[in-house]
Formats: sequence, C-alpha cells, structure tokens
Amino acid sequence: MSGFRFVTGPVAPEDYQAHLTDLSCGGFVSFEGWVRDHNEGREVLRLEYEAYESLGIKEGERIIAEARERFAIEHASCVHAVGQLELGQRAVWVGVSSHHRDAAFQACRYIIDEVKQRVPIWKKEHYRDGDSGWVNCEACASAGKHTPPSRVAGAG
Amino acid sequence: MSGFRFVTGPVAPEDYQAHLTDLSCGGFVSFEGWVRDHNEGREVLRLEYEAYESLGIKEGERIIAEARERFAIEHASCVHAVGQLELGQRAVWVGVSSHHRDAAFQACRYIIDEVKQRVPIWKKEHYRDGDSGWVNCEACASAGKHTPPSRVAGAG
Amino acid sequence: MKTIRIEYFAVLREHTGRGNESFSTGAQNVDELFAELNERYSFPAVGQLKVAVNDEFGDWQTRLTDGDSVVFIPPVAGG
Amino acid sequence: MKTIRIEYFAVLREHTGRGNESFSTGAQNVDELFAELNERYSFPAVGQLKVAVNDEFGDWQTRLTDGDSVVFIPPVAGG
Repeated sequence: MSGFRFVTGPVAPEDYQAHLTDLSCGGFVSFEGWVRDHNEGREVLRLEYEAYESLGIKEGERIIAEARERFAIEHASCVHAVGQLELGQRAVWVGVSSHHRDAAFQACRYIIDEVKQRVPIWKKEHYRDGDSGWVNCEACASAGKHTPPSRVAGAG
Repeated sequence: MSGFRFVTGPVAPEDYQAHLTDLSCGGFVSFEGWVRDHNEGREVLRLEYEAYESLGIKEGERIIAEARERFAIEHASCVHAVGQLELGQRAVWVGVSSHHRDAAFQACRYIIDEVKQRVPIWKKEHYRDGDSGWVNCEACASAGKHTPPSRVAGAG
Repeated sequence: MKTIRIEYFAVLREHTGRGNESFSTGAQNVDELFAELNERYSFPAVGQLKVAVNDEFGDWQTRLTDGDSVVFIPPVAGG
Repeated sequence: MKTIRIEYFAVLREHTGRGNESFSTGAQNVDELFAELNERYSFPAVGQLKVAVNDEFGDWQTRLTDGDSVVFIPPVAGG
C-alpha cells in the first residue's frame, strides 16, 4: 500500500512501515528528516510546519506515482508532520520496499527530493536569539519578519 | 555511536537506531534486508545465516570506518542476523545519520554493498520443494547439496 | 463581479492576519486578482510565488470564475 | 610438525561434518595446508575460496606457525 499523508506532530514510522511489508520484497529503504538544532549558522530551538494539505496530498500522491513508474519498487509511502516540532523529532518519513535494493534506494531519494521541492509545506524556525522566520522566504531571510511591504513578482 | 554487530534471530532496528540520534543531524537513512519468498525462480520457505563472527565484526567495523571517512556522516551502524529466519523477517539493518541527506544516502548504500561483498556471512535457503542450498556456492547451485567432491581452486 | 475564496498560508497568513477570506472582485484572471489584493495588503517580498486554483496548480493567466478558490504559494520548505 | 586450528563454516562445515579441528601438519603455508586437508575431505567445488589466518584475511602463501588458526572462506552471501 502506497500513499502520502500529513500528521499533526512528529511522525511515528512504526505506524506506517507495516503498510509496506511484502513477502516478495528483499529490500526496504527509509529516509527520516529530523529537526536539527542549527540551520545556516543559527541555533534553532523548535520548528513549526504548515501545509496546504488538500493540494499537498495530491502533489505527494503524484510524486509517489512517479516513483512507482520510474523505479522497480513495490510500495512507497511518505508522511509529513504539520504543527509544532521539537529538536530531534521526525518531520518527514519516506519508506520504500522493492524486490532489489537498488530501486528502493533510488525511489526513496527521488521521493524526498521531489517532496521538498514541490509539496506546499512551509517551515518556520524559532531561534535561540528570540527571532523566528519562515525558511526560504526572501523578506524573512534578509530582514527578519517585519519587512517593509513590497510588490511580489508574479511567477511565470 | 557507530558500529557493526551480529544478533541471533531477526534484527530489531528500534534497539539500535537510538544510538544514531544526534541533534545536529537533519537526515537519517536506513536499509533493511528482508527475507523474501523467492530467489532466482525458486520458492523460499525460510533462511539460515551463519557467520565467521570474529573476522566478520572486524571487517564490518572497517566498512563503517571507511564510510565515515568517505562521506560527511555523523553515525553509522550495521546489525546482521545469524541463525534461522522466517519470511518477512529482517536479516540486516543499516542506519546512517548526517547533517545533510545526501551523505546519509551514499553512506548507507556503500555500507550495505560492501557488507554483502566482504563480510564472511553465508546464507542457506530452504525451498518449498524440500531442497536447500548455500547461496553463491557453485556446487550447491549446479547440482543440489550432494555434489561429487572436486578440487577447489586456490584464490590469488 | 464574482466571489473568490482566498486561502493564506505561512508568511502570507501572518502578514494578512487571516487564514482565508471571501473576496468580491472584477478580476478576470489570477494576475489581476493578485494586483487587487496587493493594493490592500502590500505583501512582503517572499520570492517567487506560485498559485493554485481550486486545489490544482495554475498560472498567472488562469481565468477566474465565480466561486473559485485561490491560493498564493510562497517558496516551500518541507522536509 | 605444527598444530593448526581449523574452523569450518557453511558448506565446508556441513561437508566435513565438524565446526573445527586441531590438525597436525608439516605444511609451510596455507596452500600446502589446504592440499593436505583436501586429500582427507575432497572438498566440493564451492567457487573462489578466501582464507583467514588468526582472524585476519591472508593469502595462499601466508606462512604458518604452530598454534595458528585458519579459516577457508567460501563465497559469502550476507544481506
């Protein structure tokens, strides 16, 4: 059984890995994203994830379908956390089972890379110095969270 | 904490993964080898692993040290089962934690590939048709387990 | 005039102070809608925005119909 | 004469019917030891053998000393 889902709070892989078991499979590869205590030179205390879930699930399911087309795998799942997370907790989990390990490694890598680029999820970091900011947000990165308003360029 | 070890019976990753946690790490990749119900066209019922443990641990530790030198990882462990295993059970587990996911994926792949090639572990498959055989053993593969004796070529 | 449901996430939610709103507009497409909203909110520079219409990715020329839902998507950071 | 401890694993253990033995030999190196053992056991063709002396990989020319332990390693199949 394959699929993409969101959960509130840290991801518990043991709740999901059972869905990937299959007596025809000899290999299983998983990736876990853990909340780190630093990012780009700043000390991080905790994180907050927010997702546009209805579109996020569709896009996540598309990524998993692509992985199943491209690689000789049997099952693949991805679970992403939303809400508050503490240091060391699991923000995302990807699990892939396959007959042979090569396909499982490639598909697991593909899924996490695509999820990070395409699924509408946002991460707010809370820093030791009391500041906080949305990761990958230009205004946040350059001047903290209170930036002067400016016109946002329309995407192509 | 990194390392290589053998356990009797199936591997339980939850016993070992905790050793790899580290608040500086944002990525964790693991591989599990599961006992499959088939191999090279034959139906497998169960497996037996046997290891030359004293040399196996040394070679396993060398592989993990190599992975730590080659890739920017923090911790890596590998646990391999010996003894009887049933279908679906875990024969081997590799876990790697790192600051960034790329290194963890590469190191995990490196470790399982090298372990399979270099660590003195043997696998005996028991088939549905009542036969059994040591995997990768020429005489076993060609003529079942009762082969006529012949001179073994010395290795270079 | 048509009524469009807008949903705001992350930095845009914090900036507008709301998770969603119903917005009456004469805008023909997403680009015109964004210009109107920007008049009101003066959005911060968050980088390249994407857009979704009715829970599917669209583009700035996607035409709008009464009852559509629209989401502007700042650069994502999952994982 | 010297006494060498031999350990057998997997197909060689099953073929010899023993996990280990102490073997008195005049063999100077691993190759000569193997030839003597093969006289006794007529080992099956298992593919390319490796060898370990005192729990480290050696080769067929590794010289033997009284009290050494030797293991012949058939092709491995971990994982």
